[in-house]
Amino acid sequence: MRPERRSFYTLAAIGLFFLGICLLEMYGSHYDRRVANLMMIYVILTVSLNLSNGIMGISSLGQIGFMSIGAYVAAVLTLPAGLKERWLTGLPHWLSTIQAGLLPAMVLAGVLAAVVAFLVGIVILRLQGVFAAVATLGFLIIVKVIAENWMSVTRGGRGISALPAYTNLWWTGAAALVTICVVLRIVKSPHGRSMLAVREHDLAAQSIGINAPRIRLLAFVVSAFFTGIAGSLWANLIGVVSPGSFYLWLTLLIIIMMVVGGMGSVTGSVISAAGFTILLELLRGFENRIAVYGISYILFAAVFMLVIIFRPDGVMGDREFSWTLLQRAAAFSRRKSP
Amino acid sequence: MGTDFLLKIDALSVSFGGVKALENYRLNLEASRILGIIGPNGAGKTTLFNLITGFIRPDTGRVFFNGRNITRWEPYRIARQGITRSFQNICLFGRLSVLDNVVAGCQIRRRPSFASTLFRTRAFLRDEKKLQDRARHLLSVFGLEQQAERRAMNLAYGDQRRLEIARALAAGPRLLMIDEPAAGMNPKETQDLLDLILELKARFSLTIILIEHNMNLVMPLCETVQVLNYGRLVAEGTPAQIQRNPEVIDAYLGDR
Amino acid sequence: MSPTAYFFQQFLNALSLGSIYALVTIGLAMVFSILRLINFAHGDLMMIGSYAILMIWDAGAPGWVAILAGVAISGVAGIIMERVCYRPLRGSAEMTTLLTSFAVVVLLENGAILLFGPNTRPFGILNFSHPTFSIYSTLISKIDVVTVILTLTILLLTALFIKRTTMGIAMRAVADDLTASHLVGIHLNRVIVSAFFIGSLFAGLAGLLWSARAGKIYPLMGFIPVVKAFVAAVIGGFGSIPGAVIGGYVLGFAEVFLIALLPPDFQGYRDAFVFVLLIFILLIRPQGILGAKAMERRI
Amino acid sequence: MPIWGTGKMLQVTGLEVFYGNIQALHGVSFRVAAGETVTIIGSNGAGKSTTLMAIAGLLKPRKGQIKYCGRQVEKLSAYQTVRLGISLCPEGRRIFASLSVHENLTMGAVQRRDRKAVRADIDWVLSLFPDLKSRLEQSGGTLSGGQQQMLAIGRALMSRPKLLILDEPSLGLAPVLVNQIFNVIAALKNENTTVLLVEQNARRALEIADRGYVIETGRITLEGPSAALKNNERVKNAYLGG
Repeated sequence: MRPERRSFYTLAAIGLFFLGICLLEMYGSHYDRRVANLMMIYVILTVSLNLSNGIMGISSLGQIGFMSIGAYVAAVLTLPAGLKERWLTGLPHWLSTIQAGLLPAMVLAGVLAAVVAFLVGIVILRLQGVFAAVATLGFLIIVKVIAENWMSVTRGGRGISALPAYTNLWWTGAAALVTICVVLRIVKSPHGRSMLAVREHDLAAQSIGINAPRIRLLAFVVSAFFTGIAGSLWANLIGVVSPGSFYLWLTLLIIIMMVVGGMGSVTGSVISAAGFTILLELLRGFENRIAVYGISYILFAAVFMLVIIFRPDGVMGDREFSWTLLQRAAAFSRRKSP
Repeated sequence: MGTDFLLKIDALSVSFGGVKALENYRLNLEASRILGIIGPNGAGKTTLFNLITGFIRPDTGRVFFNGRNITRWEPYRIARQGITRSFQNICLFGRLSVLDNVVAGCQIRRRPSFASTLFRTRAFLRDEKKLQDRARHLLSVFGLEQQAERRAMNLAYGDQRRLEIARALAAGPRLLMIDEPAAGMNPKETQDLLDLILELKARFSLTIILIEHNMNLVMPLCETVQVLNYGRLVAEGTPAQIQRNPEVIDAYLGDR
Repeated sequence: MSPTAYFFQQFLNALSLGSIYALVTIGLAMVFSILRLINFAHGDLMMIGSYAILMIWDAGAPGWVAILAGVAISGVAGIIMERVCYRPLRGSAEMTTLLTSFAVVVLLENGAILLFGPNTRPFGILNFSHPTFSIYSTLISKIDVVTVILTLTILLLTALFIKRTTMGIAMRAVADDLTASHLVGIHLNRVIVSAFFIGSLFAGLAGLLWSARAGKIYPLMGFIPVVKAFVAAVIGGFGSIPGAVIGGYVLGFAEVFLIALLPPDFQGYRDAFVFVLLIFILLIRPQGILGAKAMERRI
Repeated sequence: MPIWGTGKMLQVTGLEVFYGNIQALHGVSFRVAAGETVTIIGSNGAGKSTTLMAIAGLLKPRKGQIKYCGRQVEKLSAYQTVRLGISLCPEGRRIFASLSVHENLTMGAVQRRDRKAVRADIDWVLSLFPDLKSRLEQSGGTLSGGQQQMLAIGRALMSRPKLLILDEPSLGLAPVLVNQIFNVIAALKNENTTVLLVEQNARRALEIADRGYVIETGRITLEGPSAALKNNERVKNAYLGG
């Protein structure tokens, strides 16, 4: 397929995507829009987790900690000033008298998450494999403990509620698109190549001049940036942030989405996150009907274990979706069924 | 002090858990030479490679490359100075394509800024094209151009060995260190490898250090041969001298 | 209360908490040293044991029967866990099995929520926690004494098992060198099942003591103890069983005295300090405690 | 004198072993008769250790047969081949570093239930390697290289193997110790133990063995009585070049 053709298809797909957003925003029910927003947020989370864990091969269990940071930053920034003065007594005066919009909240959420990732990464990324996994899990627990106890800024276990519902599909859709685009561009660049090389064999990578610790830190920080943004979008979608929201279940959910989509495949993550969001909603509806809750968790964990045993590379492995691939698949199926 | 040596090593020693893996090793290597290092298994040859390339830190001793003291540098910095290597147990980037293995080596010189990666500037695209072209050219030198799109782990054994050398060479070294390239190769493949190394040396004006057991490779290639045994340098000389040296024969075939 | 009495009380408290950590950590370390598997679901065996004890007791069985049966159920649950969840993954990457164990946690904890409901239940068996007695004006709770004596007895037995029995030596051999263990004819599956069984029994027992101490149980009770047991294991040198015991006690003391020393406003942050400690220790030995060895083998 | 009726204790036919996509053995065939000492020599990466690991049950061959005492063993696991009487003393010793010398030897007899006989065999091994006697409680990792090698051989003997396989027993040892190791092999040979020996030290190996095979790039390229191989120019070339 010619390159011009490919970019035409890509542009057309993006156009369709925004058309869909437009239609949903105009005609979709509240519930439809909420599910679509969650889907976009899960896509951001999964794709950025894939950058650090799949593409870079960092064994992080703590990414949701960055989401938590992003969500709290957004909550503190966007909470109406009156409520801030009542609830969040520990804030400096200038902060408690303003109410920020979504864009500055998003940017600051991402930046702060990235800064924390930078500091944490300098320390934790020196660890390998399971040790890194448990250290990052420790980070997640630390974030939760702080959120639970720093009453004057996070309001502790009660959480911060009454956040303005700024988030809409234009924001989440655009953020998801930017995340996908940035991660894909990183993958197909010398930076991404270095990441993959370090993942495959870090000593061999160093032997050809790749600064392994630095490239790992870069992947970790970029991943945290987008995860933080997802947190801010989440806060202003749900309207409440509380410490328990960003913990083990969400961590596992995103890991499941990434592994099933294929570690290392950005498009796999997108497809998987979208599919699982819908599955999650269907199951939730089912649970509501029979009034037995928790089945979806159990089912997801079981699915994950089956995938890891029988198809450990996930659906896409580490390949990427491309129009050429689609064309070939179409040709193949046409040949099969004349 | 004659400082014309490309690589100069003084009194290098390291021990692991009380066992002296390398003891008081010294070397003066001029540019454009091929040095062979032989010795039985466990003699300390690979340890020496790991010391020079920074993967192991020495207990004592100093390594000078191109007049600069590179002792205790990080491996990636030593590589950027111009020393690259292959590994005894093949260490390719298994799931990457053959081409990407080599491109990863090529990109040592020009590393784009993160911003240009994100915004795909014209310079970025031009450099990326250059990298790919250079890598494909190298693959053709190694006869691997047909395999460019395959995953490295799916290559045949001999091709994997050559790809490792290609990757090391892609990083544009002045000193190339090859660890047992002929292990597990048959005589025909070994002969081809010999021709390849000679061609590389001439084409890229390399200095080469070679660890090898197969004398059919060492003898015709190397101008100087060092023999290690129990972590110590036991002999040094031309291949002909080494071949006649009774101590060397004993080290290899066992003492009488 | 006199400062000496207060100190003594805290000392016993720390000893008791450390004992529980040691019991949990041994199981974690045994399995890790053999399989390189960090089994997060190990903590859920505590939960399973505690619920089993409570159910059997509620059904009218005498306390000691409930305890024995509950601990045994926890041991069997460990064997089932190995067979169903981990054996199919034998030989996969460390990260794969770790993620799987994470999924097992979610599976078991939500299964428990489904079965027993999400709420806390009182755990009043034997009424361990309340009765206290006083020596030289020091208040001593019975559960602490029972915990310490029971644990020390078990540790002694474990030491004998590890040191003297063929199975014990075989466990250490497998931890040392898997290939060589195959070559001398050690039946690996038997060793693994034994390690899981013993570790799970200990977890069940730790669950009993933990619940009796807290006076309540809930489905998610196992997670924080197991992550802390990991910290204890790291302190002691991962995979080493004496190290696990030492690490457990160090952590117990660190925690109790942290609470005693921290101003009241900061006591909620106790767990955060524990994990900062973990990261700090891992940092001093950058590749983890096992690092140096692994490095040599790789090139 | 052959103990087993056929005189063939081990018969390997057309063995092919792969590591992932890489083929390490291309149809290796050889045999060892009961009571014989046979050596396989060859350079690094030729496939010696791979062959031995396949026999011991550590690797599953993709093709080919391994017949031991009349039964097919290529699909068995290591603990099963040990039960049948095959004992491999691996390259690089691989003793249990944190276990004591005594415990290492105990592990060599892990499948045996005859405790008394095991105790007697520990004494027998210690009589073969007197150096270890005073170090019974010392942990394996603190031994010198030579002592570790002796312990590894001793541990392999503790299962009372019918077929003892030694992979590079002289690797990295000083000449004095190499002598000691080969003396023990000679002693075992006199006791009619069947030994399959893989060595880099070709001269010594051919001195002690009855027959030998030369392996190159995963194929047996030469075979014959040791005396004949010893004077063969090709063997010399394989090591020192023309």
